[in-house]
Amino acid sequence: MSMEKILDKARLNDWIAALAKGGDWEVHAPALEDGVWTYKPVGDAVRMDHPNTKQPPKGFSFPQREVFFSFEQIKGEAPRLTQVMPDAKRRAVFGVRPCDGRGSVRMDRVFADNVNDPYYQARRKNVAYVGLACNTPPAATCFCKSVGGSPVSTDGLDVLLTDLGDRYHVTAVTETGKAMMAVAGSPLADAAAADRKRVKQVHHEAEAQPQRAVNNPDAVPAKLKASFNSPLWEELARACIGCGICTFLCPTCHCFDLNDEMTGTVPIKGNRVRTWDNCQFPDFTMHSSGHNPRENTAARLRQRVCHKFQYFHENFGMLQCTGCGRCVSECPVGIDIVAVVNKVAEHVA
Amino acid sequence: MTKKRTGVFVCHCGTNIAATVDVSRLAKEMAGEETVAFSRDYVYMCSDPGQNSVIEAIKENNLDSVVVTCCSPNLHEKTFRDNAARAGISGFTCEIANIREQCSWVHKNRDEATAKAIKISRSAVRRVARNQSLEPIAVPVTRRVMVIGGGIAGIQASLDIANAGLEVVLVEKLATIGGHMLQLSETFPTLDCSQCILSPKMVEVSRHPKITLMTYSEVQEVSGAVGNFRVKILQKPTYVDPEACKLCDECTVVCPVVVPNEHDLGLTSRRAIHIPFAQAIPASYTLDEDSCLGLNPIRCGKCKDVCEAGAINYDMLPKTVVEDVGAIVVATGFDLYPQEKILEYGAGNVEDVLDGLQFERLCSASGATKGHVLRPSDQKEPKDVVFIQCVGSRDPAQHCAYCSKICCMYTAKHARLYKHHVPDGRAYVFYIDIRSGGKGYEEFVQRAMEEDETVYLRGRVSKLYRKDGKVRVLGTDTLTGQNVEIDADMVVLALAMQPSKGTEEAAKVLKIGRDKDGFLAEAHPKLKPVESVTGGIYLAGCAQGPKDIPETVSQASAAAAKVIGLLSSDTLNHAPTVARVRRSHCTGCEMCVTACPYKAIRLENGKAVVNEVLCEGCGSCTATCLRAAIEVKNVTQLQVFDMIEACLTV
Amino acid sequence: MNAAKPMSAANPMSEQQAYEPKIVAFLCKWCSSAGSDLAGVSRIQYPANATPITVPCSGSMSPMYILSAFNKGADGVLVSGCHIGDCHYMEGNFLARRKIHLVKELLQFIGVEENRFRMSWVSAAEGAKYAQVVKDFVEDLRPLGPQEKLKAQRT
Amino acid sequence: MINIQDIRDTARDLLAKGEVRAVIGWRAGSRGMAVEPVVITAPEQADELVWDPTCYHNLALHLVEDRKFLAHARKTAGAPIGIIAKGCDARAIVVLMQENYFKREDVYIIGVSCEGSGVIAEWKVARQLDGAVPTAAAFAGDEFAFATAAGEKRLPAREVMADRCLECRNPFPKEHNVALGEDKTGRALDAPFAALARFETRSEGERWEFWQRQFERCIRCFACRSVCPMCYCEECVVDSINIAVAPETTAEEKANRIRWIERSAVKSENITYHMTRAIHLAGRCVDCGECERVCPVNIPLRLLNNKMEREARERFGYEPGASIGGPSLVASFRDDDPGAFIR
Repeated sequence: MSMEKILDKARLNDWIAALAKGGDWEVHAPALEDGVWTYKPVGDAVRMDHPNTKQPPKGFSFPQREVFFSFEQIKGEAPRLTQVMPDAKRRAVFGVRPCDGRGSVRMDRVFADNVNDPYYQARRKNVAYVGLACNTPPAATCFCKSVGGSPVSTDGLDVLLTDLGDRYHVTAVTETGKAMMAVAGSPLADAAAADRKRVKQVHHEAEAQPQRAVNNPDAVPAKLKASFNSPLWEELARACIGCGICTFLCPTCHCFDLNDEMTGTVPIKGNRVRTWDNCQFPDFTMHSSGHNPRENTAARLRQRVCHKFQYFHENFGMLQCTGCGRCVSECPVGIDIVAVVNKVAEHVA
Repeated sequence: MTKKRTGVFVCHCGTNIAATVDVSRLAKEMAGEETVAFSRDYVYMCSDPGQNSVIEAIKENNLDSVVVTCCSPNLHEKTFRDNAARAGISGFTCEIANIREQCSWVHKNRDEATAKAIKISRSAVRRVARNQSLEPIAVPVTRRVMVIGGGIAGIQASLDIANAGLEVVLVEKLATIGGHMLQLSETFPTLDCSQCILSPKMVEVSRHPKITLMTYSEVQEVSGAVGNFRVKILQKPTYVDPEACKLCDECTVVCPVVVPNEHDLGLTSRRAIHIPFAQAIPASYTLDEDSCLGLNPIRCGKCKDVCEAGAINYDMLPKTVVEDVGAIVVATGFDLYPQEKILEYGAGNVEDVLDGLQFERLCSASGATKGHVLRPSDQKEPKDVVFIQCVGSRDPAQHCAYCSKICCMYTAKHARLYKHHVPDGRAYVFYIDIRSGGKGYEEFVQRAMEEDETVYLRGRVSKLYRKDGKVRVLGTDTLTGQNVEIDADMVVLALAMQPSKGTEEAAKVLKIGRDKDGFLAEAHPKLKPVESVTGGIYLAGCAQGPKDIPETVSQASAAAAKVIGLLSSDTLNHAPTVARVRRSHCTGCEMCVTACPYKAIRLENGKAVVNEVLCEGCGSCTATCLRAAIEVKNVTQLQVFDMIEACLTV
Repeated sequence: MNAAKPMSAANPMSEQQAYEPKIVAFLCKWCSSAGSDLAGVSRIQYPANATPITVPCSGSMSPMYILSAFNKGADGVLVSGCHIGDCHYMEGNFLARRKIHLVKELLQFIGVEENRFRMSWVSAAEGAKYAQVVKDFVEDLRPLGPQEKLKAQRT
Repeated sequence: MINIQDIRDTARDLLAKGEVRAVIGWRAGSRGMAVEPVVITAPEQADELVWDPTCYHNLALHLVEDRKFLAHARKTAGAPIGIIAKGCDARAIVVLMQENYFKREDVYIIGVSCEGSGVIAEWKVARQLDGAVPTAAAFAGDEFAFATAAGEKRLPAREVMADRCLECRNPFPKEHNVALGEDKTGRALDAPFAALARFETRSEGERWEFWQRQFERCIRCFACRSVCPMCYCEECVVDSINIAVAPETTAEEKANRIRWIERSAVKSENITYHMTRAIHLAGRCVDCGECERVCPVNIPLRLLNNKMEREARERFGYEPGASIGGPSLVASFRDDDPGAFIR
């Protein structure tokens, strides 16, 4: 069976139905609700005309809230713990943009490379990403190319779709992807030579679209390292209001907090819960003494930028940022990570 | 923070609680709480052995806090807090869970009541787990007292307090003290002359070295709290210097303005410059600026011209006086229910229909008719007089629901006085019931019927109107079932008593509660009958409810005793459950300062600071603060949060 | 759409009968708590659904208490204080009236049933009224079924 | 029409004379047409300042940030700080002063009138421009002018103006030291509270269905409170740990922060958070609409705040941001406040 197929747009729903039925996949795709593009379980018709979803698909493997275990404490006895594992449902996520596919690669590094996070892994192994290449002009905030990505990258995806007008070109990237395509049956037709040629051209054109850029990205980690004490951070963060948009919408931010949520019962019962945390919140690094090592927005902005462009690189040999541009477009005060990185790098040089 | 070691003591209250609540289960459930180190139930926790067992348990189990699940904290909170203190722990780490009034007495289903009792008790356990050990705050007190109202209640209270050695400021709204009692002719059940027994007391007030008398004055503003009130008083100008006035009465002779005399309830008239009555205290004239032609020599000035002593001063100004006192007695008295509201009896428009006080003035030797009972319309001696009881009283549909308590007696008195003045006259009394509880009262009424041959008719008067120079009274005698029709020369209505206007004003200024009828509310109907709900403010006389003179005097003395007790030491214990500022969170927005009813919070260096003496712990600040920067000790938001959880625990 | 109806329709009869509304009743210490004491002294029977929490004054009611009670699963929340003019602390209930009006409006605005929240003035002399307030509240809450809108999901 | 040079001259002058130590304003941003807030401290920086229909930000927030910055650095302010303020910004400044957050003399308000116009809603512009990417926006009377790759495009102000500006009652900064532009108070393109009134025609069930969808979406990034000048608390009551610590803060206090809500971004906690915020803003929110603008998941937060504002106005005769000396809404009362809802 060929790795490349053609899918009539009108038959996309048939494939999805086949996945649900034949492959026991719960299929999610972008839906526009109250003006927000969100991944939703597929209802009637799937539309994939989204620029990108407001939130990356990160939550499929790393939900904002995850119960680790429940506990019960009877007075005078040892607490009883019961681990709570994620359900084993397989989820296929359609319409993932290449930047977010690359985000997933980075999340895997954190939670599945050296560290074995059973919750992340249990979810991750059951998620498949059906990507959608970006072959329309990029948004003003996109900069995937300069951070090593591409509007047609297959990193982290299981399948890549490319919009060819009335059809999708469908490529399997992984074995899972192949299996997903295999259950499709008739909706997926073999790609003809012309289609292959066309898709190459489309990809080539997409990659040629101009984007904003992080200048000389290879040099950035070292420059940031040298910038740690730069007064520039204060200036750059002057407008920062300390909200959590940039990191909560980031496809690669992975910091979390652990809390016990009580259920208000007798005997005492509750759940140990992991929730996303946010390095831009003042309480993120708060010590119980009242001392806060990252006591201002400058320190916190620096942390975010350096984590993306320096620390992650030092730890995993790649930039963490995938250039999706969410933190730029959604920042209430226009703090622009591209401008910040470039300015700092320029300053150090 | 170390975990509390709480003892829970579940009271059976005999069967009052135990019959409905499974007390042993309750004790067992409480033992399961994290902070509970000891839990037991007992038949009567408040008994001596019960209390001792609590002390023992505290000592043996090293407890630092106590929850007693029993009756209302209004009853035994003090008992158990004192008891905790006896065991060596702070009384403020003892809380009451009310599982009797709020549970066992109002529910029958044992399972439901037990479940609710568990929630109430758990709530108290969780609260006490975060209670602080507090000690009462000692507050220095001002050992002076203000009495508001110069009627018999105020006079009696002032004398009793002053005789105990405390300074008293007696504030009276009118130009003289004496109140309504001074308007009365004779008093039941002894028929002794009212003025004769009252005026010596008035004189005593005026001469007492410990009493400062402020007449023609009104309380305008009260701040502070028990032990330390600050009262602003407005002294209205009388335009006459009492020191200079020789009481020669020349001024009234020349005064061209004639107005009805309030003291005689309009039965006589007075001049704009006047002395209310001969025995007025202080003995001085008052120029009533409302009726005077203008306090202006150009417009009139006759009184000033004629006054040889030069006592009259048109330039006298109102004066605001500030007095610091430790306690206040409110004795602002009653008014009669307005006759205008009694539509069925002509709304005050039928001639020769009088109210009880007017009749007193008719009988009084100092009154309009010099003690002769003459009817106002033609100054003839009335031969048929109808007295109607319960006018405006006991009539929830149209007027007052309550019984005015004294009308049965004074109507009997009126009938007798009338008969003594006009032996050949006929007195009729319409009544619903005769309420003559009191020493010698029943005998007094019997004498009215038997010796003075008053005709008592059980029934209401449906209507009265003027007919052929008389007042036709239509009524029913319910005992015979017959309609009664009397052509009376005069009718006297025993109007209901209502709180005086001054009482209403005093309640507003002092910010003390009133009951549904507008009388001042006592702190407890049985156990704190002379205390208002505000500490340091006491009630005496008819401002609190209708009562007769002996009862008024008793209550005034009782209020005086309370005041004397309160001010018997130099300091007062103030509850330490006051607001506390979390300075790290305070931004100085001043909302708590605005919200505080006691002005107990101020800003200092941009942060709120609580005056613990003024703070009453109401928590208005807590609810207003947006950042939980101010909380009342031992009722913190965290404690309420825990209590909410306890109430909803499953 | 009326949220109350599907709820009662969805629940089988047996569950409906088993449902007992859980009420948190915030009572001011001086009037309403004393009023509830009087109900007890007078042995006036009323449903056991409302668990009282005595607070110093209705004026001390932080809106957070109300929201928190719903968050913790209360089916209904009652706030009761002294009648206007009778506040032991003089002005507390005036402050409460304004603040709680806003909370009540907001609850209704987001679609919480009006009958989930109630405020009353109950004086120390109104034992019978307190009992009636609780009785009425329980009756009004019954058809609404369990409060799920604001209740925390902790699983 | 305000000439940008007037704003720049005013700021330059104030800085040059040392009458202010800094001026808070807007400058061109690096991403698309939107400007960004800036704090300039030198006269020569005045030329960076801009004034256009993307000046959405309520700059009063940056006054708050400035005070916090100074407090943190234990510095005293010295000269006042200058701020360019629209009508809504000025109202916010008034509330902050009402709450003693600043003294009047510490702030130099350079009022700018919106002159019957207002700021744009980016999403409305995007819808109208149909794919064209605007790189700059300018006021043009009843229109806005957008620079795009395909040349200037004009759109009627009515079509792309932010809702908050359409409903604005006070587009002129009444509280100011100097004011630029014409006072066109009274002009409201939409009736005040128009959107609220429309929403309130929905049934209880519909309202709940709507709000639960909104609140379910909330990710608790707290941008709404971060962007709000009124949310100046050192620490929000819904944050369950003790951030603000003073020397006298005891271990017990640190341990005893209440967890009114959990950190989990789930419906119940999100609702409690947003209701808490709405209640805490009652009588304080000046309807600058920033919370709604910045919400990444489009929760219509103005509706909640408008509801409280209208209640305050209609029931209590209270208008936020009207006077520096007046009492706060919830710390005060009137004898005749409505009480019919109480049994």
